[in-house]
Amino acid sequence: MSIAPLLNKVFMVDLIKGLKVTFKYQHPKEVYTEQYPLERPAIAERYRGLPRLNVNPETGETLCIACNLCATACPEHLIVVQSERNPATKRKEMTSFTLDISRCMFCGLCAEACSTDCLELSQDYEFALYSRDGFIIDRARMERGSEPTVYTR
Amino acid sequence: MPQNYVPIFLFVAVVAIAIPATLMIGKLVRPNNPEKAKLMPYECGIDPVDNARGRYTVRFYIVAILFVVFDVETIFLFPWAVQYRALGLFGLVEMLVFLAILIVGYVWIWKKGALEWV
Amino acid sequence: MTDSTKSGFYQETAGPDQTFLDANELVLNMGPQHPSTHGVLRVILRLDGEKVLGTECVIGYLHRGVEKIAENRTYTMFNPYVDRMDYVAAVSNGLGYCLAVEKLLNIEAPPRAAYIRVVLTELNRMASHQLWLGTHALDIGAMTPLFYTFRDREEILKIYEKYCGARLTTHAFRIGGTLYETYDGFEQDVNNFVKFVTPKIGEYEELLTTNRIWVERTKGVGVLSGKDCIDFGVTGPVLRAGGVKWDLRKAQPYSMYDKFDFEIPTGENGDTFDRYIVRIAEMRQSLRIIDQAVNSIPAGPIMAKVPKVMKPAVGEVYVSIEAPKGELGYFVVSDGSTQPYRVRVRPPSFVNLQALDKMVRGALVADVVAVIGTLDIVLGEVDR
Amino acid sequence: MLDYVTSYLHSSLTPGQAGNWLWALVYILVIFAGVSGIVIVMNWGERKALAHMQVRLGPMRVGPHGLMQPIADAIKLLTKEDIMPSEADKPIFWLAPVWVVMIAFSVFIVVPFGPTHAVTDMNIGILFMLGVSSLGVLGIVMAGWASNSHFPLMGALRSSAQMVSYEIAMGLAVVSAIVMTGLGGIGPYGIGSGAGSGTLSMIGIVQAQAQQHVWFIFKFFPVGLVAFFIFAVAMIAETNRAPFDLPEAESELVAGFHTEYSGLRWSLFMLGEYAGMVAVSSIAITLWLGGWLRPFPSTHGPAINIPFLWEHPEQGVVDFAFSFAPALVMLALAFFSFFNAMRMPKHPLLKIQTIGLYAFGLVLAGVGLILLAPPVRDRIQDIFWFVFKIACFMYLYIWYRATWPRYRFDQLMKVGWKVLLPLGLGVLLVTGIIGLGPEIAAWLKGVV
Repeated sequence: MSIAPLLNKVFMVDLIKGLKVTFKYQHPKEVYTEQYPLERPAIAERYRGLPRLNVNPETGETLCIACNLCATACPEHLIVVQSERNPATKRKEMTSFTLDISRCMFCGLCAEACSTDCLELSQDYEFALYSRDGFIIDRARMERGSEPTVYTR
Repeated sequence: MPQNYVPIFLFVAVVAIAIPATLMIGKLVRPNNPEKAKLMPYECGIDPVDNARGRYTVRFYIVAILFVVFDVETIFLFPWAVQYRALGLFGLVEMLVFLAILIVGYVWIWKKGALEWV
Repeated sequence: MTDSTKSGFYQETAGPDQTFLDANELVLNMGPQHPSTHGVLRVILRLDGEKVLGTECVIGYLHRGVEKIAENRTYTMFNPYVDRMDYVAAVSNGLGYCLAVEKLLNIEAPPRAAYIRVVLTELNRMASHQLWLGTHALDIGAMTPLFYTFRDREEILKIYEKYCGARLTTHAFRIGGTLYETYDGFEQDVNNFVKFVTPKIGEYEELLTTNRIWVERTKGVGVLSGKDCIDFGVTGPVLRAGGVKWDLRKAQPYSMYDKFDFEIPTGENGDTFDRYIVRIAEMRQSLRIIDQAVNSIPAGPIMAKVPKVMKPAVGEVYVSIEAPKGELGYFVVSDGSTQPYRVRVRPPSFVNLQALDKMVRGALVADVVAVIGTLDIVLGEVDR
Repeated sequence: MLDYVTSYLHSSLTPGQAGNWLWALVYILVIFAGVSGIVIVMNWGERKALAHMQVRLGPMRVGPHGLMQPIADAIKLLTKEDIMPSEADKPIFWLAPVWVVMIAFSVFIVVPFGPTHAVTDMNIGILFMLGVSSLGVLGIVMAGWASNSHFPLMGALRSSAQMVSYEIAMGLAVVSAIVMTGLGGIGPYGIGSGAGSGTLSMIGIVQAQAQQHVWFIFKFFPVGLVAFFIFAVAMIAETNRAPFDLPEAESELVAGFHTEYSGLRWSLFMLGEYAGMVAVSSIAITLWLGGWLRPFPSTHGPAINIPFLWEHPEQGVVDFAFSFAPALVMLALAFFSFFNAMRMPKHPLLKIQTIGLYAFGLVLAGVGLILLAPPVRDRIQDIFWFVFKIACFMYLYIWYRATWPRYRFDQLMKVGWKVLLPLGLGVLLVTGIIGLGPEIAAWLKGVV
């Protein structure tokens, strides 16, 4: 063994090098974690969160034309769209829309299939619930859209 | 001085009261719902294969025997260390002879492979 | 599972010269609920004290029937499912599947899409290796590298979130290209990441590479020579650590990998330390590829002309890519309908796991966790 | 009765020596509470320091900066269901944690926090400490065996083999320090060759260092340092801490010998482990780092005499400066918590926590101010330095745990038997030969 590695071994340079790294990171400004409810993470624009049904902002009417493409596109068959033909306009109108988000994998295929930009994945990510019943969401809930949780004491 | 040793018994008495007392207090407040699966020994979620009280590899016993030899050696060194100045050169030589005998044994067990594990 | 323990299973694994239940033998269940089997792997160990006499892997605790699901989904609908096999390298899984179906449909992703795919897959390789390094170091007892690697991996996940809206199971690619155009500042983000992470890799090395405990724990442990690797069908960094210069990105370039300049790091002894060194070197090579790719993304469309309803001609294809863990292959059979007749996945973890018994026989219990860590298995992929 | 109580206050003996059982009991209770307090602080400190080394924050929710976390944990563990495996050996399963705690605390009977601040001072003090602390392994073996489960059994066997292996190296290092205690007198060959005899008493060892004007870590440099190094490695192994934490190696043995323990019993093991860490650290401090002595114990500086503030004619300006250390440390901690309280995010949810942190800072500042007062300042010196050194050791334990991987079992035994044992023998021989250097030289002269 040549002299330099031997000295390194005897004086434990390898171990001290590691100690240096951990010591350096003790500085509070290196802390990477967030205090979640106080600091909320920045959500990207394209985030695929809770699905939402868009409405026409002026009239408040739904954009859905009940074409059923989303229900067809869903790999898990979670979407059920019910529609009725309106005798006056001769158009199909959506009567109910349910989605089981407990099994949803947020792949976004439904939103891609939607031809009117009605169904969209919103940036809402806080929808934990205490029971499974609440996971089957209906049209009203989906049109209301994102409901950020507010923490109070 | 014998009175120096009395606090040991005082201490043991204090601990012998305090710790079981804590355990008793715990018994009053904690729930107790035993269940078969809970009382099973932990085996990574699998039913235990056999009893854990079988015979075990002999290497650990070798370590135990070696420990006895060398720890007794250390114990013999203590009186010499205390009277080291008084015994002087004679004591040092005597101790070197004693250690030499042990070192021969140490080298022998090393060569014999008693310190190897695999 | 408990039945197998009573059906004479152990007698079968005992060698001819060892009688089972000889006084010194201890049968120990490692897993499925064990901190270092990287999921729900169950390894049954036969021990003599601390020495491993033999192992048996029991898998299937995470079986979800992904291959069967594929037979009831259209080609597009199956795409998100492949992300859930090797969930730490979801993008690579998606790339493999998309390439397979594209070959079946006889289309090719446009160059811009291919470049974006390369950037994201190499980022994914970084992320996968970082996660491997953290958990492997944790298995060997160093807890801190885990937090450093996760912190740095987070930057990759942020890029994913901005690009396609999900962090882990990304569903980033579509058959025929990519769905998403790069967002504003994508190049900047990736370049910043490369700059940010390069010194961090040096830091991981400072903590581990020369550390005498780490070296002692990994050198000469779990040796798997190049020949053994080939015999077992083991691929990826494990194979390269055995000294075999085999990387599908070079051997059969896909998705424009032949346009980039990078090296295949190899080891010599095929032990745990070499695998560590190879993966660290691969991280650096990945950064090189990312650097080249992200600064030369060509303009153009990101999606090839794909029929709305995919009905590939009757036939079968096998397409394999170099996933972070090894060769990830998709064998897709079409019967001419909208749904695949059969999809078979060749997962690298599953194949690599076979070598476990050979690597740990005669080693100590602590080596078993080191070897499981170094194989870099993901149980989602082993069990599918 | 009152005489009995007050007579001790003026004595310069430990309660055990004075034969004063009342005060012995008081000291025992204080040590019991004090060590538990150190364990609680250590519990919090370890989580925070470890977290910061790992770029995390650690406990932040229970109390300001998680200050109440140990209390919350204690309540949680107290109210947690206690599970005893059905096939466990019940009496032994019950006894094991009690035994571990009892042994870990018993060691503190002879730990000298100051010249008189020990429960008792035995003439075999260090032998008592080594002997009693090595009984701890019995509790671990009991726990592993009684659980009737594979992982605890393996953990217990590993633990016993590991602890007995490092016991030897530890003993050899201690002997070399004991040899040094006898080198103080002035004899025919100059300083260090007198006929004084060594001592095994803990207080005697520190007094020997004071008399020789050197901490034994610097004696015969680097011999003392090497002996201390051997002890330091062995002591980490003895207490099952990283990188020698094999008995409870969580990645291999899940939790080692206490896999089957839960709730309060488990917490007793933790209490025992941390108390054991404090115990072996205090052995190291007593033997090599000058016990209650402050740094540079023999440097006094020019004598000064300030009325009402400093009236020790025999002590100098350096003593005066060092006497402020306890108060300064407390005030620094107080400043630190004020600083952190100011940096707390302004948020209604954090109002109580911010106020709590200010209050905590105030308490610390109050203690610091009390420590400034001359009579308190003089009396607290020795205890402060001892505890300060313990704190440094605790930090090192945490730091090692955060940084290094874990040894494998055979490598651990290799380090113990093939590195530390020969090294310990070598250090002992070198100490012996250097210690008798003048005599050997004289003898050689006679021969030649």
